[in-house]
Amino acid sequence: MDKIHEIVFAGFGGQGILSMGKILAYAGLEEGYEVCWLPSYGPEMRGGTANCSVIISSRKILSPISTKYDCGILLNQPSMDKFESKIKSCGICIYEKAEIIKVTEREDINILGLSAFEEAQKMEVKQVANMIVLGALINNINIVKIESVLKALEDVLPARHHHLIPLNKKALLKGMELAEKEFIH
Amino acid sequence: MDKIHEIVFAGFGGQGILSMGKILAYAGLEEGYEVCWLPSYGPEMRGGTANCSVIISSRKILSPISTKYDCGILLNQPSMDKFESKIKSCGICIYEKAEIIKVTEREDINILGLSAFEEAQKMEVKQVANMIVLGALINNINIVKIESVLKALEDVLPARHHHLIPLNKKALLKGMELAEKEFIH
Amino acid sequence: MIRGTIKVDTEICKGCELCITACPQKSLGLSNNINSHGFKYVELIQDNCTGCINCALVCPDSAITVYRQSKNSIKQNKKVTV
Amino acid sequence: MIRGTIKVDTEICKGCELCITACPQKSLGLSNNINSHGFKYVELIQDNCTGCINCALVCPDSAITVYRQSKNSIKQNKKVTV
Amino acid sequence: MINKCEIEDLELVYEKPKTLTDTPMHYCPGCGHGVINKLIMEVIDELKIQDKTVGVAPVGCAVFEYRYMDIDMIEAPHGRASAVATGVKRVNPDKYVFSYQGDGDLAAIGTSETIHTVNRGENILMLFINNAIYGMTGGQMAPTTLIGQKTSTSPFGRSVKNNGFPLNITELISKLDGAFYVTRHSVHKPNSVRKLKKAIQKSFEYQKENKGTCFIEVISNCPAGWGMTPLKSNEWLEENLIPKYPLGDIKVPTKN
Amino acid sequence: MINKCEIEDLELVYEKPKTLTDTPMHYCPGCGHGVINKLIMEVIDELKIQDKTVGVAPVGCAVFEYRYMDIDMIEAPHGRASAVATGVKRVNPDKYVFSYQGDGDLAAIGTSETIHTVNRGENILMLFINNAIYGMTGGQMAPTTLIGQKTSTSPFGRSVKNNGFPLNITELISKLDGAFYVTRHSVHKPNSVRKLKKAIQKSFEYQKENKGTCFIEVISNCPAGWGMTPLKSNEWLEENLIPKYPLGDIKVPTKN
Amino acid sequence: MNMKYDNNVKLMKGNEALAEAAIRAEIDGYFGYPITPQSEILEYLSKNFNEEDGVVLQAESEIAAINMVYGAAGSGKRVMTSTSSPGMSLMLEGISYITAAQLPCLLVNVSRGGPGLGTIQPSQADYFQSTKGGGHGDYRLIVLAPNSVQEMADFVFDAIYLAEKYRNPALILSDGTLGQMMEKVRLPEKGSLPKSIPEWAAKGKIKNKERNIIYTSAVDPTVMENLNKELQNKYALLQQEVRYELSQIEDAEILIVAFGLSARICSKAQEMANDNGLSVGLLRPITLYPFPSDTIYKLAQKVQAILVVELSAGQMVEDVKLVVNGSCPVFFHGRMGGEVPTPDEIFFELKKITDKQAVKN
Amino acid sequence: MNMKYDNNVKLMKGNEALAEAAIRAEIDGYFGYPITPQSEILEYLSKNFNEEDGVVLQAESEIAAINMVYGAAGSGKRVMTSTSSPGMSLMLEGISYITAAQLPCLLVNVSRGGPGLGTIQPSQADYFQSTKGGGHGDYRLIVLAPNSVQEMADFVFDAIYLAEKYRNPALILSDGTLGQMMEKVRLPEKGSLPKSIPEWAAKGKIKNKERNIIYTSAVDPTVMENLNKELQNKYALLQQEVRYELSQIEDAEILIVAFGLSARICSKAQEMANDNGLSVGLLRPITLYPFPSDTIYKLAQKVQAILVVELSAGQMVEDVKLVVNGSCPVFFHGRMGGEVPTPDEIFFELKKITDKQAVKN
Ligand SMILES: Cc1ncc(C[n+]2csc(CCOP(=O)(O)OP(=O)(O)O)c2C)c(N)n1
Ligand SMILES: Cc1ncc(C[n+]2csc(CCOP(=O)(O)OP(=O)(O)O)c2C)c(N)n1
Ligand code: SF4
Ligand code: SF4
Ligand code: SF4
Ligand code: SF4
Ligand code: SF4
Ligand code: SF4
Ligand SMILES: [Mg+2]
Ligand SMILES: [Mg+2]
Repeated sequence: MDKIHEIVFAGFGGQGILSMGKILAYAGLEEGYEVCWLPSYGPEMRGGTANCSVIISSRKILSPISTKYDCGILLNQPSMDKFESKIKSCGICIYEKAEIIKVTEREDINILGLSAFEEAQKMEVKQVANMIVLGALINNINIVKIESVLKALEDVLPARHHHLIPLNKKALLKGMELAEKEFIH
Repeated sequence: MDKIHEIVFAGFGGQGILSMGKILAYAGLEEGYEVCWLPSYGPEMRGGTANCSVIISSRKILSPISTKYDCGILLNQPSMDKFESKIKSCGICIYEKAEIIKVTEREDINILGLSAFEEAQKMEVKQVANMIVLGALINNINIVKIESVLKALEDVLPARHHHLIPLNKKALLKGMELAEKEFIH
Repeated sequence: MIRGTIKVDTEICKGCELCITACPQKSLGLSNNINSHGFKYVELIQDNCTGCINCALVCPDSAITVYRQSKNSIKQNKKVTV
Repeated sequence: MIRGTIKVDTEICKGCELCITACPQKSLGLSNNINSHGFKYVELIQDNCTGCINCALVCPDSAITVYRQSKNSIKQNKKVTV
Repeated sequence: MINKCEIEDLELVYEKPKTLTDTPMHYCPGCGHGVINKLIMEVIDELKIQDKTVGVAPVGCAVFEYRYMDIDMIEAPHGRASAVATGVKRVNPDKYVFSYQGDGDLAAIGTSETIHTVNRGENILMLFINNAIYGMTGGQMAPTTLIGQKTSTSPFGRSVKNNGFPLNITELISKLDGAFYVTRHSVHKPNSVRKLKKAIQKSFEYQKENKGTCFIEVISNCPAGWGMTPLKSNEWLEENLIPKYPLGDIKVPTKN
Repeated sequence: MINKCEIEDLELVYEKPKTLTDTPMHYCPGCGHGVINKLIMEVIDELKIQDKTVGVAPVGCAVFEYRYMDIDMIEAPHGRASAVATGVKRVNPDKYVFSYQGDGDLAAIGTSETIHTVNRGENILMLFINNAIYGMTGGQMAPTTLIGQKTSTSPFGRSVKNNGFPLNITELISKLDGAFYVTRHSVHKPNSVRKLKKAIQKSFEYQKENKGTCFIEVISNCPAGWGMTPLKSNEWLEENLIPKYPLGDIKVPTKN
Repeated sequence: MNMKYDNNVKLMKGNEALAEAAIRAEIDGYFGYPITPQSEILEYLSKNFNEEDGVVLQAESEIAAINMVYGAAGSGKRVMTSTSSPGMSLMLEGISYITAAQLPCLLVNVSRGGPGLGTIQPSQADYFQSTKGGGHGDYRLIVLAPNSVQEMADFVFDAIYLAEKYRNPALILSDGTLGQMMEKVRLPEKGSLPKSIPEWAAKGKIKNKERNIIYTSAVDPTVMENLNKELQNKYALLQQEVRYELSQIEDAEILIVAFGLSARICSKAQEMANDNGLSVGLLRPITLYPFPSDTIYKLAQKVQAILVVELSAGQMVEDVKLVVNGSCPVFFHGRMGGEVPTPDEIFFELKKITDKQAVKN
Repeated sequence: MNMKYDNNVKLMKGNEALAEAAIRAEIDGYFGYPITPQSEILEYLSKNFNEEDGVVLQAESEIAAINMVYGAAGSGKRVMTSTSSPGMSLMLEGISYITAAQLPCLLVNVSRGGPGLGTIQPSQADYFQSTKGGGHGDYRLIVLAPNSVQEMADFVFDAIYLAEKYRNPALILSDGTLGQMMEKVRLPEKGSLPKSIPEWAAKGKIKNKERNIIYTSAVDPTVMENLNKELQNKYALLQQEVRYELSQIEDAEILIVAFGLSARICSKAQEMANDNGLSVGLLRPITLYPFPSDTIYKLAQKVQAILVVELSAGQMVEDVKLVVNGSCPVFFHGRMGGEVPTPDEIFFELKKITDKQAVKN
């Protein structure tokens, strides 16, 4: 059967939103899918929020613009407010507990709260929080393998940062682990 | 009956071509006709030749652009070459003898050669040569009265030159006189 | 010494730290909390503000309001509690 | 004195008289004739041209060509008829 | 946290000017635009000319400054603020008019308008915010970008060979007869902020007296475009930009 | 009439350059454009660079100079000759490139291109023909028109109040680092013609050596636009224009 | 508008009549840059506009001029500019802004042969640019096409009136011949077009009122879409202002559609044709935008064929075909680059069409 | 053209893919000025174009950029520029000159919501400007509308090929979304598009040959008319290069016509519709000029109705109506100012049309 996954990543500018999406898209490419990554761009990014959407599909991608998502990765309150209603029924909402006070009240979707920042701080590298989130995501939707994500990291990270890949791997695995443990309400 | 006269004035830049046409147009206005004065304009005037056309009509003027003329006032050779063929059959061609070597060979039009410059020099004011030509013209076509032309001069000449009107009148009359005398072949 | 104090609009502050550097008294520091835009904001960390307004002058977001012990109270040598 | 002469392309000359003013010898003047463009053109009016090229330099229409007695003939003191 | 204070006998000595709206600014943290926006409004507040002032907003990071300035404003096309301001002033000679432009706006695409506005001595205040980069569009090279400075369109550093030397447009326009008062400031220190405010005050007073063009360059930072923290950006500004664009008056009215 | 001479032993000492075509020029009698057109061609002739030169013609009275110059040429939109020349030179660094512009072209609509071409130090020769008027369009005011000078758009004389002071753009661009050689000439006297020719020669030589922008202003007349005879126009030029725009070098290469 | 006319009949160039009309329409400012064949407008105003009445400024370029207009119009004043084709191209960014900001002002294009530097002779090849928005984005200008010196003067008033009524720039699309030729003209009098500073103008914030901001941008595309909807609604309303002139359309078998100068030439051809037993009507769109679609559509149901004549490769003909929508054949005759057709030439086209239609019938 | 492709599949932004393709198409120069959403093109080239291969120059403005292109193209080199809507408006005078001078070059408009400063979101409201000549005079651009990152790359080659074949500038009309999004792309290889310095180029006069002059003006309008005729003949020839994409048009009852990004969105709506028992075909014009008139005309004879979808107030729809010429009803759905329709929205429009047609039949 055709596989199509539409995912939105949204949060503050500093949370690595755009690269999270890019890594997922590269991972999709790695596995031979059609992929499309679409960022929000321009001055709206100045003040604060950023978002991007990724489509991964086993056949030609028609519209590159998604209106409903299989999965929303929502890392701050404005993003939660903006995107919660755009998650498809039976879809997944992954959010950062440290940022979001008012969680979506929808009952037709799966909701996973993470403390990725806290976990990242425990790992002493704040920057890997987004990898933890990504780990949780790939654990929850059956699109790409962690190997492909690791391969994707090589593509996305500049060579001078390649030594960080093991660390990122650790974070990814942590995320997968959290996703297993955490309650999806 | 409707009266429509289409006249072209053409010659060197310095010969007062455009103002000759303007004066005639004003004279037409004076007598209540519809009039239209259309100059050639722009860089083509730089090097040398200038021309303008005047339409005087007892009813609304349709096209302001004439393609055939009742009368051509042609004051140099290039103008003769350019416009001789555009004079209507039975029309009039008035030219300056001092300038034109090769006169039109058409036999279906009335041709009047003038020595306006010579006459003007006799009057010791070179600038009135065009008034002599104009005099010859109004003598030959029955459109406007000399009084209207004199009135027109007031409109066209800046106030500071109004003292020249008597002189211009003299030139006009001289032109009319010449036109009487000169042979129209 | 003249005593002063400041108020920071914590929702407006973007945590740029320019005021911190501008303060001659080193009275300011970044909070550990973040506001709803995701920014850590500034707060008084010492009780030695003179109300010199330097911090407010350089604040790009006009997040700081500055107060100073009134001339009256200086004259009267009134105690001011902050 | 070096002898020279000029040729004017009378069809090209516009009778601006700049060359006349530029000529230190006052060798040039305006003809009474006009060319086919309606311009009076320039001509030599005196037999004292030195071939200094001043007139040609200032001519906007490059209407003037200048010749000068060859060094040879000066040396040999040959007579030159103009 | 010593942030709350409810003590008597405290006088308010500084607050944001009333002519500045409560809309949060969209500028990046630590960006100089915010300070400059505020200073203009402080002066307008103090001179009580809110009802007589028309501001012309740029295209650049300050494109939305009309949200913050509680005065009538016109948003100009990129580079044309001084022409727009000329239009306003010529048919409203009794109004105070200022334009506000970045270095891309005023010194690249708008060079012609800049030179001719000053040359005609239009009786307006031109504010020129030089942050040596195109902030708005994401950090491209500006005419004022320094040699060697890396930007997104000079990734290996600006080179003289390809892009020429940084353009000191303020020096240039100061040579024009229409320029009445030309001065260069910054906002990276409390004292520089104070000085800039004075310059703005003076400029509006000169405008009242129909003196001609007042031109204030402000050397400003762009933490986002330069890829630095706000603090680091101010250091870089002091060490690199100010030596190339020295602060101070460039042309002052001769007394008579 | 002493015009014909068929004597032996006469050497040809001056004739129109071979790179000038036989097409009669459309300029008004006595107009300086003709002399300048000719001089450029003389230099190109003498330097034997006809096959390596691309000229950029203006919009202005010299718009048809491509008819007279027997070299490859490009007619530029009004004001953009230096940008067009930049385009040619950048992709053909081995070619000689010059632009030719009037005061309306270079100092009004093309101000921005002028400043930035020079600022980048484009390795071209820019010729600037300043006749203090728009000749082509029938005698309107130019940025260089003198105070009090009457033109069709300043019928009561140019006023400072409305139009500002005459713009000395050559001084302005001479301040730019990219300007290598900046000089001002005229063609109203034989000797001034000689000097201009030397300046053009030098400029092409500098261009060969990749020195940067050479900029030559030529103070020229416009008998038609000024409403004067050619002779009178040259007098007026000497008495009025040259004092305001003094002849001579403005920036010369420092020897090293 | 309550037009009063001078009793004097004058002989004036189209450009001068337009300039004098602008003075009488009490403009506050003119900003422009010289270009043939319209420089007389700036020249006339430089000479005849009193300093007390307003400002005449020769800008350093067309771009500066249109942006001065933008600023001055934004402050609520009645202002204008004029140019010719290449200059118009340079103004298009500014015009797109002015339209987006919904500012009234008067634009004049005395157009000439293109493309490129072209010629200075008359042309109508800027029709697309004028009517469909040469600049970026979905905007429209109100476009009036005069065909006489009288209309060069009159339409200044009409254009300003419509511009102010709809808060949209209005363009007088003329050409080199109409600008340069002299005809009789009776000029409207001052006071025919009352003016006041509009509420929305940026001219100093009024106490206790919202400030006025003239702007054209939005971060959120929804806001921009709403502005666009407002514009589109306005353009729909504008359709009621459509104007055209009909001549001899009763029983016409062929309908000529032509505007401006070409309509003048066509009227001569029409006369020739009717004298020769053809029956030819003429519709002259006076407003090119809004376009007289309904009338053309109705006439298309009655006539055998339509001939569109333009000084271009064929631009308005597309709008005619669009409304005719196949109801009758639409033919085209055009001249380009500054050339102008003769009445004979058009008469010949008419005859060709009659012959063709005869064969068909 | 003999396209060879890289074996590598990459993930790239549309803007970057276009820039990389330009390098591989062996351009000699790029001249441009930053503007969102296309600044990545200049940025990518600044980083990745070797100095030996050509020049990348950030101009001081769009006007300078287009005139640098004019000069460089006039000297026979392969050059390009890119911009977005407001910048495009500023380039129009230059473009009119380039077209009149018959110079090949590549133009790119990654367009955004207008009018005015507008938004930076995708738009197709520059269709008129692109296809009917936004600048003055009768000229046309060759216009290609990509709808994927792959086509952003491919069309660089196609556009340059056509531009050089016809000596006419070619425009890639893209939009903010296509420029910003990343998709898989296989890049053409260097050498796919051979180049040589053309005969007519102004690059130094060759001995014993006529000099080459690049110019666009004439004193005599006859000369200008002849140039125009040459241009019109060329445009007639150009019709053979028309390109479009058809999907599911057999038995289609409704035909959607849409280009670029909106065609992508429509294809989703088409899928939804066909899944729901409607029978909807899609025609995507790839060349907007020349326009696929014949094919649309033929299809119009077969389908019940046509729906045109654009990111504008309705521009291409005029060209569709022009060719349909009344054969079937033409409906329109558009979004403006940077807004984009959803597939649901279009599906809804399709249903409305089916219902209407059902009532009629
Ligand atoms: C005609 C046009 N060209 C380009 C742009 C894109 N643009 C917007 S702002 C800007 C430059 C911003 O730099 P600057 O003026 O220095 O202001 P800053 O953001 O640095 O304050 C550019 C190129 C535009 N909006 N319009
Ligand atoms: C965009 C544009 N604007 C205006 C013009 C009209 N125009 C042609 S030449 C010119 C100015 C001529 O003056 P200048 O550059 O001083 O040259 P001159 O004729 O005096 O030698 C103008 C305004 C034009 N062709 N194009
Ligand atoms: S007012 Fe002065 S002392 Fe007090 S916090 Fe601000 S800078 Fe420091
Ligand atoms: S300067 Fe202002 S915004 Fe920056 S940290 Fe201080 S209070 Fe916050
Ligand atoms: S060459 Fe010298 S001397 Fe002879 S005519 Fe010319 S200027 Fe006079
Ligand atoms: S300078 Fe040349 S054009 Fe002028 S009068 Fe002398 S020869 Fe004739
Ligand atoms: S991009 Fe630069 S100039 Fe713009 S708001 Fe951010 S820091 Fe300020
Ligand atoms: S108008 Fe002036 S500049 Fe032009 S050719 Fe005539 S004299 Fe020379
Ligand atoms: Mg900047
Ligand atoms: Mg000039």
